[in-house]
Amino acid sequence: MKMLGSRRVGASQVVRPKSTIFWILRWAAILATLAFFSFPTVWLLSISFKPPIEWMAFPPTLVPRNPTFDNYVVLFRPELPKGTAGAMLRVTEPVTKSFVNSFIIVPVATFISVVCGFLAAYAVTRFRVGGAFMPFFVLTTRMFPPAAFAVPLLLYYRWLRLIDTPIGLIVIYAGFTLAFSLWMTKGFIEGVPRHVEEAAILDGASPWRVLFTITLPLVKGGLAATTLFVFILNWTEFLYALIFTSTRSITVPVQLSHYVGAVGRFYGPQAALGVVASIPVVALGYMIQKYLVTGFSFGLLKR
Amino acid sequence: MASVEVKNVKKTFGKVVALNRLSFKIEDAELFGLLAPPGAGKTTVLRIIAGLERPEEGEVLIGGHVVNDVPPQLRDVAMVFEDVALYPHLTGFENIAYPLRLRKLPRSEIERRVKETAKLLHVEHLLGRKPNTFSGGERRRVAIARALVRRPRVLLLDQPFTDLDAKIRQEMTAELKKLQTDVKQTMVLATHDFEEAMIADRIAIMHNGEIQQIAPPREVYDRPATTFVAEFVGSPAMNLFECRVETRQGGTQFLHDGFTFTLIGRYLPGVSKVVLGIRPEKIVHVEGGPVRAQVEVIQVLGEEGIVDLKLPDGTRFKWLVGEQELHMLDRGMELPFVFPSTELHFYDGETGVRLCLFDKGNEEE
Amino acid sequence: MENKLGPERNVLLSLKGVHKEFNGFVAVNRIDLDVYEGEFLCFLGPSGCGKTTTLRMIAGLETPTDGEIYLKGQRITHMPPQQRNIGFVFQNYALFWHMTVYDNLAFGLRIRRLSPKEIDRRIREVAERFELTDVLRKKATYLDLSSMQRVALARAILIEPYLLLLDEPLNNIRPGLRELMRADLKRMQRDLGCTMIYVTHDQEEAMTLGDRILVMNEGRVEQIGSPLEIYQQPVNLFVAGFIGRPPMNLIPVQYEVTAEQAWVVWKGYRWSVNSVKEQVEKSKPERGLVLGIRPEHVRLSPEGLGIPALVEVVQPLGRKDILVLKIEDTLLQAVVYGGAKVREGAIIWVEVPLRDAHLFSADTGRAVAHGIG
Amino acid sequence: MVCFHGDEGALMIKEKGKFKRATSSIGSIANLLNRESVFKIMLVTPMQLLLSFLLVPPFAIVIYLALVNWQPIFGSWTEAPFVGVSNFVRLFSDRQFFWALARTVVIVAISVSFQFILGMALALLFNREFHGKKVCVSVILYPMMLPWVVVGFIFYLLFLDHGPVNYVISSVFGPGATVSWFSSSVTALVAIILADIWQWTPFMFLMSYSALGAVPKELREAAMTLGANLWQIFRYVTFPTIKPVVLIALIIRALECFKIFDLIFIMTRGGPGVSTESMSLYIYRMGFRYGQLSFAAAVAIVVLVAISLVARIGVRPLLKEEL
Amino acid sequence: MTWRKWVLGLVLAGLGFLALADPVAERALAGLRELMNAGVIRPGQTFRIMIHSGQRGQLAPAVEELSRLTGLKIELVVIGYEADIYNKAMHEAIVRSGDYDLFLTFCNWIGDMAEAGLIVPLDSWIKKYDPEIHTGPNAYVKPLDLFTTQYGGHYYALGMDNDALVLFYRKDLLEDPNEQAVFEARYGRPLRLPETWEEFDLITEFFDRPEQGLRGAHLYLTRQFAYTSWAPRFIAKGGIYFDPLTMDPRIDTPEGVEALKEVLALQKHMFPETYTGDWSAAYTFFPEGKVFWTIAWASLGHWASDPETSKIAGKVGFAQLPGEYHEGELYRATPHVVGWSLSVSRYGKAPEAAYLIAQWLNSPSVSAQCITRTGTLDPFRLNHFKDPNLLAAYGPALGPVLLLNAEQSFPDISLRGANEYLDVLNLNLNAAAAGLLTPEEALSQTARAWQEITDRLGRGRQIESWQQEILRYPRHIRELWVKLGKVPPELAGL
Repeated sequence: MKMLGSRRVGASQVVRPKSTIFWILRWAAILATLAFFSFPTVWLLSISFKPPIEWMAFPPTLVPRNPTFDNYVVLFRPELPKGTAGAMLRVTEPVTKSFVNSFIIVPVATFISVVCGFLAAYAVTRFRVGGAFMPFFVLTTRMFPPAAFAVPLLLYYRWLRLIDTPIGLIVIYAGFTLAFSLWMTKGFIEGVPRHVEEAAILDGASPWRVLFTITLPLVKGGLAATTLFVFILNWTEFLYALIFTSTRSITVPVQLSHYVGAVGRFYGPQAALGVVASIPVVALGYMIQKYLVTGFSFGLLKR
Repeated sequence: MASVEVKNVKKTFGKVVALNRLSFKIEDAELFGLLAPPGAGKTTVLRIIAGLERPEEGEVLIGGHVVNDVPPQLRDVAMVFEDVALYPHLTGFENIAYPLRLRKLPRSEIERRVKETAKLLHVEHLLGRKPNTFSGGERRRVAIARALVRRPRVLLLDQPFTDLDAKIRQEMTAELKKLQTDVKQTMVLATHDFEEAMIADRIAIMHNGEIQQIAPPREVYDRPATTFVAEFVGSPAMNLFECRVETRQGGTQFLHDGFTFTLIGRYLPGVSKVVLGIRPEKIVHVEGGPVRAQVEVIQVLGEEGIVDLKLPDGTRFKWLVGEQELHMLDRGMELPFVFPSTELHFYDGETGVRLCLFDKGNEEE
Repeated sequence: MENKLGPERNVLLSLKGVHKEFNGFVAVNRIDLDVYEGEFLCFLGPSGCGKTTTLRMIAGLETPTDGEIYLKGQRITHMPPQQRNIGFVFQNYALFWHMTVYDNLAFGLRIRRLSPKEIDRRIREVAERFELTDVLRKKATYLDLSSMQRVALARAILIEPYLLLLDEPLNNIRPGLRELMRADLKRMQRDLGCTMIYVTHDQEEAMTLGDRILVMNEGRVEQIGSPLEIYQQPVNLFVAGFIGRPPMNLIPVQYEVTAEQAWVVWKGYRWSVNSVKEQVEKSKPERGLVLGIRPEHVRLSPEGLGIPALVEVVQPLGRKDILVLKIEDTLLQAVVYGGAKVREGAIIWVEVPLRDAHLFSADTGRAVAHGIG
Repeated sequence: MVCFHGDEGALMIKEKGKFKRATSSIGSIANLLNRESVFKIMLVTPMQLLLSFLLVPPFAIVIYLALVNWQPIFGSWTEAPFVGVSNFVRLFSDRQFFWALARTVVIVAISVSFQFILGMALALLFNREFHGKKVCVSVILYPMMLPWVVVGFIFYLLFLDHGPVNYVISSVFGPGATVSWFSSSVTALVAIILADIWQWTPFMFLMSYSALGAVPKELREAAMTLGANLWQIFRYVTFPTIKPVVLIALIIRALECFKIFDLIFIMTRGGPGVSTESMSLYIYRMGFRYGQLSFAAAVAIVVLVAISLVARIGVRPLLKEEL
Repeated sequence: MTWRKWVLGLVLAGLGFLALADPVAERALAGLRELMNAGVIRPGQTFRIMIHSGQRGQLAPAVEELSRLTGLKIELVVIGYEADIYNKAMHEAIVRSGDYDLFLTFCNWIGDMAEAGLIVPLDSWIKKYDPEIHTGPNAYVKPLDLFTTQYGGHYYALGMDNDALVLFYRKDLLEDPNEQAVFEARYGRPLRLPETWEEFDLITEFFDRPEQGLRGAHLYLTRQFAYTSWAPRFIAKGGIYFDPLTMDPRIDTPEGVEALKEVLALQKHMFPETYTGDWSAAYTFFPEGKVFWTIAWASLGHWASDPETSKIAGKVGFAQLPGEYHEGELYRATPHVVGWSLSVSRYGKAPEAAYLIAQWLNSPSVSAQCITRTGTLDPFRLNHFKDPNLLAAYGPALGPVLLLNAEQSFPDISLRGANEYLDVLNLNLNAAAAGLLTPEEALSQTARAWQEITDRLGRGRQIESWQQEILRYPRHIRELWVKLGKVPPELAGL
């Protein structure tokens, strides 16, 4: 029998040193990647610890020469620091209110979004309610550019007197993150064997009971991932907050934009606020990291 | 405990007819086997009995009452699913206790019953653990315990031992049989493995949504009602040969491309084509036998061997031989065989239905 | 192409002290093995015994920690799989499910830059043999399991490998079909005359398919031999217990010597083992022996003769029944043929023909004697 | 032996007595709440309420607005004059609209394709085990979680004329080589796109990475034994296998990127001129800066319809295949 | 009984002192008290003022004091970007939430806000509470009252700011004899404060020394304020935004193009931040000594003179903007840009009370105190220029220059749609600065857009408004227009 591969077997032994070069290249690539993804944030952190004189210093330094916490202090007590920075920073306002707002609006909206999304996803997955149309339709809501949708919403909200109220933002946030809630939980619910639920039905459990004592505990992890992911989306949302808040319910990103646009170049406090505003989400992000993979694949990876 | 009756049940999925006017009755405390190849609708039957699917036509009766409109929660039917379906987030104990908790039994009572059932199925050591630490066999046991703990009127077992390895499967099957004798529970065992089904009191064999035969296991094996059953039950499967039949003076002649032989004094009236069946273990190698075949492949199974034989026309069939004869065989040998007339099965060439031989042919007059 | 078993044939592949560790766990423990050209060799063992790892090392998908692998006399231990020209059929077939059957089959040939015409010719030829002509245009995802298996096989064969490795390819297939496919495979191997190594944990499969069987356990080779050898002369308790369905009954027994007579004793029953006394003595029998008897060798005897046993379960299998017998507190399985009329709960009498029995050392597990008296 | 409510009466709902007591918790199932049809409806009701509350009236309003001519400075919007399709006519003759559209498409195209290539490359780089991989993946993933506003601000800082990027350039290529990033359309867009790439490559990475992880090892090994080299394996086996997931990721990213607002708003506000203005910023400027809400409504309708069409043509068949 | 009398006496004495010092503030407080007595407002009621973040430092103490004095709760709502104030205010016009009582906005937006029904005319209240607003020693600097308070013949706002631009320069460099000698040698003319833009450009070029870290100038070409560098040259050359009869844009005329080319020619002597950054760039570079001169709001003088915020404190000079010679006569045109003014929301809880709060903040004494603090509000009343604290903060030299500049300042476009007109102009000029458009294109595109806006808003009404607005331009500009035939004499109000 003629062997097609004979010329290949005759080939020389594998050259081992090649792998060392690969190893070096690979680690170079990995380190470059890490540098690329971490440098911008490191820079932000660096600025947030610099005194005003160093904000714009050229050549710039990565490590602050005279590190200071003033930038963080003024976020919450603008009247505190004295001197040059103090004088410039008097024009800012404490960020406490926006944090309080965000910590009310975002969790509530997230909760509503995930509950509605989860229940609907359950109906879609288990009973095919709405067929293929409904989940798709819900996904399209995610595609509306906020700027476009804000136009009519503004008039509608004015009629409902919902502008600049936490409830108004909660409804918007809950509504526009529904798509993710639905699609992510859908992926997780699909991972629950139908038979486990049917076993419970045959054991005599009512549909609600099945949902709450069997399905819910089983998708707990996924639900946590969804919740926290939606939390991130809501926490970082900017445009709706910019348009639909003014005095009472501004959120952290809007506050941030006030700082960014404020008089003078307050890079230090602006950076500090950026850092503070990112901490909750990044922390939560790490908590859900292992679920993100399954959550983002919308159940497509299970085949 | 209760009897179950399925009357004229029809179920279609899209255009596929899964169940075509199915009827059978399961007696109280019977172990009923439902044997069919995968995809033949066994699971659908169980799900219809459980109430998880609605039949399009026909009725399901449990304990003599029509339950078509009773939701599954109220039917008091338990089912062990093919994939076991234990509650992954609950411990062994909580899994078994779940149906009891739903019924709001007192704590002490629940504990007593769970322990009792666990003992019956030898799973006491699993009560404190989560299902993901169980082995395949252990999962089945716990699942059965969960189904049994509330003594349902009917216990449905959907291919309960499929993915277990052969050794454990055989063990579990034997145990299930013993359990059934002990607890006298109405059980339906659906499986595609005839060896598993053989422990049942009666077996129903399904094919294409229809029932082919309902009979005790031995009868199913000895007198398969159709060619399908004949081929499906037994390992290695029964050899089937399509033959033309000619009724001759004094007997019936069977004409196959690979052989021809005559049965003296037996008649098959009214058919011209039959399917002739013989189990591989019943074939006898005799010098001067009418069927000559060539040895193709020899597969040794310890004490016995399966020999693939080839007829002159290329038709292949199997022969099960003992150890002694096995040694004498070699590839390429041509051997004569006899199909003993008492071991032959006859089926209508068109419909595949079992035929009876008559000692006297009708044409004789 | 007719192949004969025998040592005169060429060694195609040999493993010399091949050893594999994963983070300190020894998966394969210094295996030596020669595989002959045209042979059908089965690796048999429980899951996790290292058989698949061995196979993967032969294919080049894993690198041995130690030892060398030679193919046609050439050292290939570190050669990448692409250059080995060894076919591999995976347990789940690993078909490229986004491709048609045709593209799957053509994959290896296209890599080898054969002309499309030549590729087409070869595929048609193989498709014919494997009865795949009708499904060539189908996407691999939509095939049934048996076709998938054939595609996987055909794909591996098309590159005309020196050696074909199969990793439990029949695992997912239902019982009835499995037997058919098994026979097909065997016939095909005979026809093509190619060398195959077949990994399985199903002893029946190994028995029916292999020219030789290599029984592995915990990374070690327990026994290599022809199916009958392995069935009739298991070298130790592991092999004895692993081969045969239902498994061999293994009964711990005492060894006694009285007045030149050697006995094994169990629950007041005693059997003479004079004929194998020499071997038995060598194995330090004072630590105990294990009597092995296959269920199919357990005989029913007329009432009053032999050992009385309670029938716990009768498990009919058609042409034979498996009986689970209880003798005092010991369970014993027996196979009876031809529909014996045994009822559950009855007392029957059985005898254990020593001619078919095996003796093992309880201490080392090694076989002491096969067939006594 | 365990036994309860095992009598024949247990099946009959109508029958009183024992059965009712034994299954009192289940007995209430007979009432509405637990009937399957009711259950189904109740599951979707919260979502439907929320969505119809949020979507239906605004849709009515946006259509009305687009058909009238109204700006806040004209007084009450309910009395605005009906102008038919003239808002749409004006839209289709507005070059800035088309520029904004084209610009957005360009941003999406460049940004998403870079994200795809980089994400895929990274996924391949990380598709094998090595020490410290978990930490590396964490580092790669975090930009995705930052608020857009923060990302915009960070990149604004980086690309300032006296910022670190220019510093690096000047120290490598000399002071003359520095670029005033926000001074021209192209360089400003580069900065914006870089920011977007920085923030969202992790997403593509995450999707590709998880998809790659789900490709059965055997597929690649099978290709190996058939003689395929690394590139051939990727090209013919790995990539086609993960294609559906990657496509979904691409579509999601494209649709999200099309909405790009925050980054530009923070970094350039659309400037210089309108040269970095995206669709969202254009709508924002027209609707909210200039108060031309009618015109903005017309733009909104066109954009919504266009996106739905794109989604319908591009996304739905894909989803359907996967569903 | 007796201590009550004592307390009453003290309060009255305090009020009397205030009244003596500032009748405007006193009347405002009295008015608020009256409203409270009448039950229109109650103690503890919240009043919100929308302000820009740059003003918080200036207004917060005053607001606190007023809260203390009245028992009302007065809050400042800070908006980050000044352009967003327009959006937010117009939102309120749509939304009518009643959340705001006062808006501190660009004065050229009051037209839009009034037309949108957002703010109420103040005429009657001014008559009632502050009849001498435009007279006496505390009056507004002329003609700021016209720019910052009125629209369509009604009072709609109270001015809070004087935003006539000022030329800030490095006195130490300009007056350095060495430099003067070198300059004279090179250009054949003396180095002195420029009279014309041509001179300005030469000096800019002269002092542009990038290698020493000093750039020639910092002129705004930003997205928001690009027109502030172009308009003074354009107007001084005799340009006019619109034709007074047809409302056709007249910016793409030779004057306009020429003015823009001049500005753009200076770009090579400036940091790119002039058009990539925002207005605060000047507030960074100039006090750091990185640019030779800049044209900005008076508050920059304040920043640059404060040793705490500036490296060049004491070295800052203040000057008028240059002009152009027409037939031997120098015409200077100083843009009045922004001009924060307080207007009263129609939807607030108590507009009259809100007006009174505004009046209190706007009153001579309180506003002087506010402006003394660092921020973006600048002296706009005559008394401010006599306030010792304020003068100390700004430096003695700034006051007279500011007054001088204000006199010849011209307003931003303040028509209905002013925001849109100006934004379009800005973004095109900004684009031209970035080199995306040629000067001609930038101006002609603006002109086209302006035509469209005018048509949309109603040409007839716009013409009427524009003719009104022409009258607000300083007399010498109007004379120039008439002289050049841009405006018919009968419309020039001469």
